[in-house]
Parts: sequence; structure tokens; C-alpha cells
Amino acid sequence: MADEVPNPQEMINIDHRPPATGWMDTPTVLRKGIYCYAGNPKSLEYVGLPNPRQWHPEDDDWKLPENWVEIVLDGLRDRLDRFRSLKIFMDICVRCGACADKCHYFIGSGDPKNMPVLRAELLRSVYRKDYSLAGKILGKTVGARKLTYQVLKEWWYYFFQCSECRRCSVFCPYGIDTAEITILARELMNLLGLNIDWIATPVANCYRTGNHLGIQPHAYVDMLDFFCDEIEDVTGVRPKPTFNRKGAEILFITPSGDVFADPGTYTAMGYLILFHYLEQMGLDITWSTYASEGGNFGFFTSHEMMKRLNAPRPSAWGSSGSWAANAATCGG
Amino acid sequence: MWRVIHQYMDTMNGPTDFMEDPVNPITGTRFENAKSTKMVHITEFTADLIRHNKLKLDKSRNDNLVVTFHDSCNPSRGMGLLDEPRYVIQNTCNHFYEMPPNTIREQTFCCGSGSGLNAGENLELRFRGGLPRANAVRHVHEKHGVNMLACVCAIDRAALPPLMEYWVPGVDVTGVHELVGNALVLDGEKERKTDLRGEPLPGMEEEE
Amino acid sequence: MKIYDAGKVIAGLIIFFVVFTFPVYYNHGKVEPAPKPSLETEKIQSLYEKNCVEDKATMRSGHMLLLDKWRDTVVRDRLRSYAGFKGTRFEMSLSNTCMDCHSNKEQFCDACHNYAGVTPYCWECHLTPKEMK
Amino acid sequence: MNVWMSLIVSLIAIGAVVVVGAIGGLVPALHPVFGVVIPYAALAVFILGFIWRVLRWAKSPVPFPIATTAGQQKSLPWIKQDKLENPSTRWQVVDRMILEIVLFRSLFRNTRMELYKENGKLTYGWQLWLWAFALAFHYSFLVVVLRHLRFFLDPIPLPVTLLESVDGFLQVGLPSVMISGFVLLGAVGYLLVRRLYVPFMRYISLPSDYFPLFLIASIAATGILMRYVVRVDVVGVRELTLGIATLNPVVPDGINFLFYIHLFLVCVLLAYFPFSKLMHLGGIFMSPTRNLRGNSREFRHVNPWNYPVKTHTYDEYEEEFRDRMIEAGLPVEKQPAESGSATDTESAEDSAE
Repeated sequence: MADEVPNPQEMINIDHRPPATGWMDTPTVLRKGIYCYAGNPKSLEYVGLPNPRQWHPEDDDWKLPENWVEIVLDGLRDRLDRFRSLKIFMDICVRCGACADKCHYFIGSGDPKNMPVLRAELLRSVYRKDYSLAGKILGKTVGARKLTYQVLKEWWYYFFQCSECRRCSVFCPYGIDTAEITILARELMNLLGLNIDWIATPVANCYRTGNHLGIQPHAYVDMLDFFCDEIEDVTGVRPKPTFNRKGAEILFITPSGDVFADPGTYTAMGYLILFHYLEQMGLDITWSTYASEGGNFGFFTSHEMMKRLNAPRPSAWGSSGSWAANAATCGG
Repeated sequence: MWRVIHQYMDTMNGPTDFMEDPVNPITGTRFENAKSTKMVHITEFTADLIRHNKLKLDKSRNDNLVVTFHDSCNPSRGMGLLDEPRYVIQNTCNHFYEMPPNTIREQTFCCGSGSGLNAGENLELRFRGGLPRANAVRHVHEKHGVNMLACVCAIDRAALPPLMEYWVPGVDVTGVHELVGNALVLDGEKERKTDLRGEPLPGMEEEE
Repeated sequence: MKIYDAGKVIAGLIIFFVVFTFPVYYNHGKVEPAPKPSLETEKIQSLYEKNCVEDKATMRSGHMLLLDKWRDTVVRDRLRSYAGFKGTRFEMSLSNTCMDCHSNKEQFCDACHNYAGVTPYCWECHLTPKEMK
Repeated sequence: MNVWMSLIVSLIAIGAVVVVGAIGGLVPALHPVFGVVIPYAALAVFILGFIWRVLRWAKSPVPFPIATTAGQQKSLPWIKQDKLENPSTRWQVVDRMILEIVLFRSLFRNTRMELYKENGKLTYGWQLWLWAFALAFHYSFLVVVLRHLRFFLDPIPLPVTLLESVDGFLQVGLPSVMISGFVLLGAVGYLLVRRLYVPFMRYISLPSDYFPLFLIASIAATGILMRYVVRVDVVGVRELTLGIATLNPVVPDGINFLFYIHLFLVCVLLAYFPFSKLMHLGGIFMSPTRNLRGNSREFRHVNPWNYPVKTHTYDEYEEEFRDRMIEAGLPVEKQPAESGSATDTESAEDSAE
């Protein structure tokens, strides 16, 4: 994999000048190294996401349901009714360009469709076509276009090139948040089974095992046990964490990445050492194998999936009656 | 996933009245800002402990590190967790340098792999997206000799090491609580010769 | 139709409505007729041909430009004679020429100036006809 | 739609508006239409359209508190909260909104990225031009609008007169020059040149971005022409505008056709407003990332359409992993002997909700 990546000297040679053709007339070509692989159908099936099937982004046919246009437009209408943010963000952008060079993907790629304003415009153009009188009548003149297969592919390519970091929103004079637009665009695409595997499979794992890496309860205990060995080697002291213990005052939840791979594992050791230190001072804390994920990959799928994956946390508290301390993940 | 916890969780799954209000059992501090969601960030918890002098910390054990801090997107722009992790870092190590102002705190740059884009097949995208972050790290790496990038995000801990290796070799990645784990002096511990990674502590390097 | 945050939204819209319809109730729907500058002075009545310096339309919208030009010509070039639109020559003087005919400043000058909210600075230097008497 | 097409389309549109306005001014029979009917219609479209648009937004709820937190949160008492950038009370939100609306706070932060390819360095310089000209544009526009109140109010209120004398303090020739009009034209010019000159701006601009700029520029230009070059009969104009404001329309004779062009342009702007990006005037007040508090862990935000979802319950989880949990010494709710058909039904019920 790594040998396909250009070297830093090639990579830094970024051209931030947009092409001569207008953005609607510049076709999007999916480029290897930029897109992620499609979601595994088994993962989609496990959590009941629509249209599970094998497909590849570079295929011509993405095997969509026949009425996909209708599904997306109905889904868009539904979300416009449920999210004021979406309606307002679709309507009030003045294209002042303040967000353009704030996006790390634009800075690093020079691809103009990675400018937050254009990323949003990919969806906005379709919104205008179907929800504004001017768009219906004047079409392209007011930046409206029909939802076509090509447009959908463009959505998929670029809404999975946004990491929902909200940096653009800080600079936008109206607070338009591209993260919000991306989140909802991904929701729409999920209605057609358009996902990426690095989200779909963690979602399925998380649903089943409580953490996105699919670590089962006994393995989780083993991993922390291994960290205790390591800590004992370094300090001579051995922490004794408890798991799923009812009645503990505090439930601790950390992203599963921290129990799985370096250098997160060292951070997990840090937690174990801290809690061990505090136990003598009266800290009553437990870990959960059921609520064993601090991240939430559901958030990258849909609001509903976010809620489904978040459920173990309050549920685990319910059984322990505690409050929770949490380590953080950012994007996930 | 602190945006979800801070801005969504209580709305989705609340109210959580069956739970106790969060109080730090060691210091007695009530976490008023989390009284409805009842979820406290670990650096809020640890910063509170340090503030009340509850932790015996030997900063010099992190003397081999020159640290900078990467604000993760959602804790900064979806919550505002900015000073808590910095307070913990500054109390656990002696050498801390900030990256340039337009690249940290609420203006922080993404690791390039957030929101589920941390796959293996899109490395080019990740390295491109991570360029602004890496560039700011490179700046403090060259100016202050920074060799450790601290963060409060597990995705960062997975995504930043390859990014650093690609753009700024010589900078490693750590979680804030690894620094705590190294600096914290436990009762009955033996003399530490290495840090948690098994690297010799400053002054403990074997002579060659 | 359910309006969310109805209190704030409707309050905001009322403010919007009140601001943009402000002139209607500020004026109480009253109609102030546009002023008709009076030409009823002895001098004008006695004129055989009731002509001003330029034609009526030009004077109506452009008299201030004419006066400005007169002032500059008199002060800078020391010229005092001006050829009117019918070839008649006039002395370039506000007090002696204009106010000679239009001696009724209040009914002539002020009527329109007040209506349009204009405060010309002529009278900061020149004496008004009343003061001259 | 490339830049040339966008420019041509919007220029044609503006040209059409000007021609129609001119016809309205040159044909006396049309004066009642262009001086009375169209202005009333435009005003009605503006006011009703604006209200309709805002209500359309308000029909959708704000399900989650998604404030952009651009500063330190309120957390431990000894950590200084950034009350302006991460407000936790209503009044702090009001402060934040005032700064946004009155001083364009977010735009003030603007930076410009530059990449130095020779050493691979990126820099971000503070970039205030856009902020400065945006501010100049909006405020000069406001002053121009307020100054025009002298055409709509009788008697003319003192503040309007005062504003006029401040605006016109530069007495260059006669009539005294109103700075706001020229600032407005200059700022529109900057915004237009920026759109055309900066490559990425050119790329993202639509005809609907150029059209309002041309429209406002034409309004300012015709206004300036009337004041300084082609004199119009101000008394007649005021008679007409005051007639509109007092709901007693009159159509005086002899008003220069340029005035009708000016008036028609303004009417087009008013009618265009609610259906365009200009609605950011209303939208800024309702933007959820700015008008919400960042205290969502302290006080619960209620989502009106929150609905139950299918989750993986603890019982289902334990059912799948019970044996391995017991092996690993983890506590379980039910011992293996107990688990059987009864548990299965129970968990199925749980998941059905």
C-alpha cells in the first residue's frame, strides 16, 4: 500500500489553482489512494443498513435500487424537515470564500471540490433544483442541477473526503458547518447502501461487542491484564482493574483503540496507573466490556446509528448507578 | 468521541436521572458543567486532581520528551476542551511548546483521518489532509526540537504516527495520560529505569 | 404548522415588520401636499415677461448649481455679468438679483427647502431679505 | 457555468432591469405603474417573502445543540472560560451574536494560507481585507438606507438630519458629497473584483453571486448620478415617496427618468431578496452553530423527534458471550443453567422497542 503513495516531495507539489472549466462541468474521476473501499455487505446486514451488496467504487454500476433518486430526494426532504441547520445552511451561503483555504483537505490536495463551500454546493445544487422555485425555472444559472448518477458518485467521493472537523465553521460569518452537511449527506447515501468499509465494519463490531474493533469480553480482560504485566515490569506495582462491577461509583470508558494498538496502549497503561494510585485514596472505578468504546462510528453513518451505538453507555451506568469518566476520541 | 458525548448524548439517551451527579471522590469537586450528561472528560478529572495537589508527579521522568499538543477537532470545536489537557501536560513534563497560534485550539487542524477515514487504502488522502497539522509540528520540531506530539484522541493516536513518519520523521505520538503514567510516583514502586514504552529514562541510558 | 422556538422567531419577525413599515405609522397616514413656491411678489407681478435666469425646470432642480457657479465666478474672476437662457444679462448676485424678485424667502425658498429637509448655507453669509430691510 | 457565462447572464439581467425602468420613466402613462404599483408590489413581496422564508426555517426544529465552540468551555472553576466564543448562558450568547452581527466577528478571524513549495512550508497570515470591505459595504449600505428616510418620513427626524450632516461633512463643491454612497460603490467594486480576480473565488461564484452585486452597484451609481450629475427634482421625488409611505400615492410630473430606473432597481432588489442568498440577513440570527449555548452537558437539550431505536441490549450481549465472560472471571447476570428459551424471548422483546 505504502509504496503507492507519492513521496513527500511529489506530494507537496500542490496546485491550488482551479481548472478552467466550471465546477459543474468538470467531471469527477475517482482516484485510487483518495477513496476508501466500499462497506462489507455482511457488516451492513448485521446492523440492518439498506442495500448490502458487493460493489467497488471504480465500478460503473454501484448496484443501486431502481428508485434511488426518489429515495435520496425523499430522504433529503425528511432531513430538511428535521434539521433547521440543514435548511439554513442550504439557503444562506453567500460564497464569500472565507472557508476555502481553511480545510486541511483542500490545503493538502488543491482539489477545488474540497473547499468547504464547494463541498456544500455539491448538495446545495441538488437542493436548489428540487426545493427552490428559482432553481426549478432557471437551473444552472442559479447553481441548480439534477441528481444524476454522476452527481451521486461525486457526493460519495467528496463527502468521504471531509473529516467533519468543523474548522470551516469557525471562520464562516454565518457559522455554516460543513460537518453538519457532510453528516447528513452521508446519511442520505447510507439510504442507498453507499458507505465505506472503515466505517461500516467498525459499526457492526461496535454493535455486537460494544467496541469498534470487535474485542470480545474475555479478550478485553486479557489485554488489560497484559498492560498490568507491563506496568509491573516498569514500576514493580501491579494495578488491579475491575470489569462490569455493579455499584462502582465511576464507570470508565476509553476508545477501544487504546487497548489495541501502540501508542494508545501506553495511554491505557497511564489510566491504569492513575486509577491504581487513586484507589488508596478512595476511588471506586470500573471498566466495562459492554460499553467498551469511547468513539462512535455510528455518527459517521447516521444520527440513528449514532444513537444505537451510544446506548450501551447509559445502559451500563444504569446497572452500576455511577457517573462516568471518559477518555476521548476526536473524529471517532 | 467528545462531540457526541458533549452535544448529542444527553439529548439522545437522556435524561440520566438514575445516575449520581459527577463528583470527584478525591477532591470533592462537583463537575457542574457535566451535571446532566454525567460524563466527565478524563483530563477534566485529572486536571482537577493536580490542581488540588492530589498527585505526586515527577516531571523529570518525561525529560527525554519535548512535547507539543495537538487539539483534536471535536473536543476543541464541539466542546471547548482546550486548557484542561494543557494543564495536565504542563504538570507532567518540563518541556512543552505550542504550535503556531493559527494551528491550535479552536483553529486546530485535523489529523487527516477523522470521521472514519483512517483506512489503509486512502493513505494519500490522509497524508494530504494531515499536511497542515504535520507542517505545524515540523515547525516546532525544527524550532524547539519537539519530539513528542501529545493528543487526547484515540483516532489521533492511530492516525498521527504514520503521518509523522511521512512528513516529520523524529516525532512520536502519545496520549496525555501516558505522560501522567510516567510521571506519577506510586507508593511502593521500584526505581523506574524505563518509561512505559521500555525506553530508558533520562540518566538511565546504558553506557556503551 | 408547528413553529419551533416560536416565541423568539415571532418576536424577531415582529421587529422586522415594525422596522420596515416604520414610515407608515410615523407619518400617521397624513398627507403633506408638496409645496408650491409662491411667486406673489410685487416685483414679479410687475414684470412684463415672467422669466427667471434659466428655464423653470432647470431652476427647479439645478438652482443650487447655478448659485454655486455664480459665487465662484464673482469671487475668483471678479465677473458679475451672466447671460440668461433668453439672452438677457443678469448681475450675478443672490441678494441683488434673485432676492430682488423672490423677496418672499419664506414662501419661496424655505417652502421647498423645509419640505425636502435641505438647509442651504446661503444665509450663513448673506443677509435674508428681512434683515436687509 | 464558467465565469464569462455567469457575468454575461447577470449583466443581461441587470441591463434588462435598467431598460425596463427607463421605459417606465420615459413613458408618462407608465408612471403610476412604476411609481406606485411596482413599489408596493415589491415591498409586499419583500416583507411577506422574508417572513415566509423565516417561518419556513422555523418549521424545522434544532434537534441537537451543535454550537461551534471557538474557545475554552466552562468547566472547572479555576479554568477561565471564553464566554464570548463558548457561551454557556443566554446573555453570553447574546454577546456573541451581537459581535457576529454588528462586527462580523467570525470573518475577523480570517486567515490566508500560503504554501512555499521550495521548503514545503505552510503559513497562515491574518487577512483582514474581506472583513474590512464587508463591514464597509454593509455599514455604508445601512447609512444610505437611513439617509433615504428623509424621503419617507415627515417631518424629517433629527437623527436622519444629523446622520446626513455627518455623512456629508466633506463639503467638496455643491451639493456636499455623501461619503456613504461612494464607500458603498467602492466596497461593491472590491467584492466584485475579488470575485473575479481570485481564482478560487471565480470558480465558486454563480450568476446569483454577481447579480446582487451588479444590482446594488447600479442602485448606488444611479443614486450618485442623480445627486451630482443629472439633477432631479427632489421635491417631486419626495412627493412621490412620501405618498407611498403615507399610503396616499401621488405621481408628480416632471421627475427625470433616471429616478424611475433607480426606483425600479430598488424594487427588483426588494423582490429578489427573500428568494436569494441575501436572506443571510435573517439566517444569521437563526444559525444553530452561533445562537446556541455550549452547555449541553450541564442542561439537557430536547429533541422533539427523538425516537426509540433498536439497540444491542446488555442481555443480548451477555447471551452471546456468557461462556467466555465466565471463563474470563467477569460477573454475569444469569448463570448458564438459567439461560434458555426464557431469556431469548426476553431479549427479543427488548429489541423490539
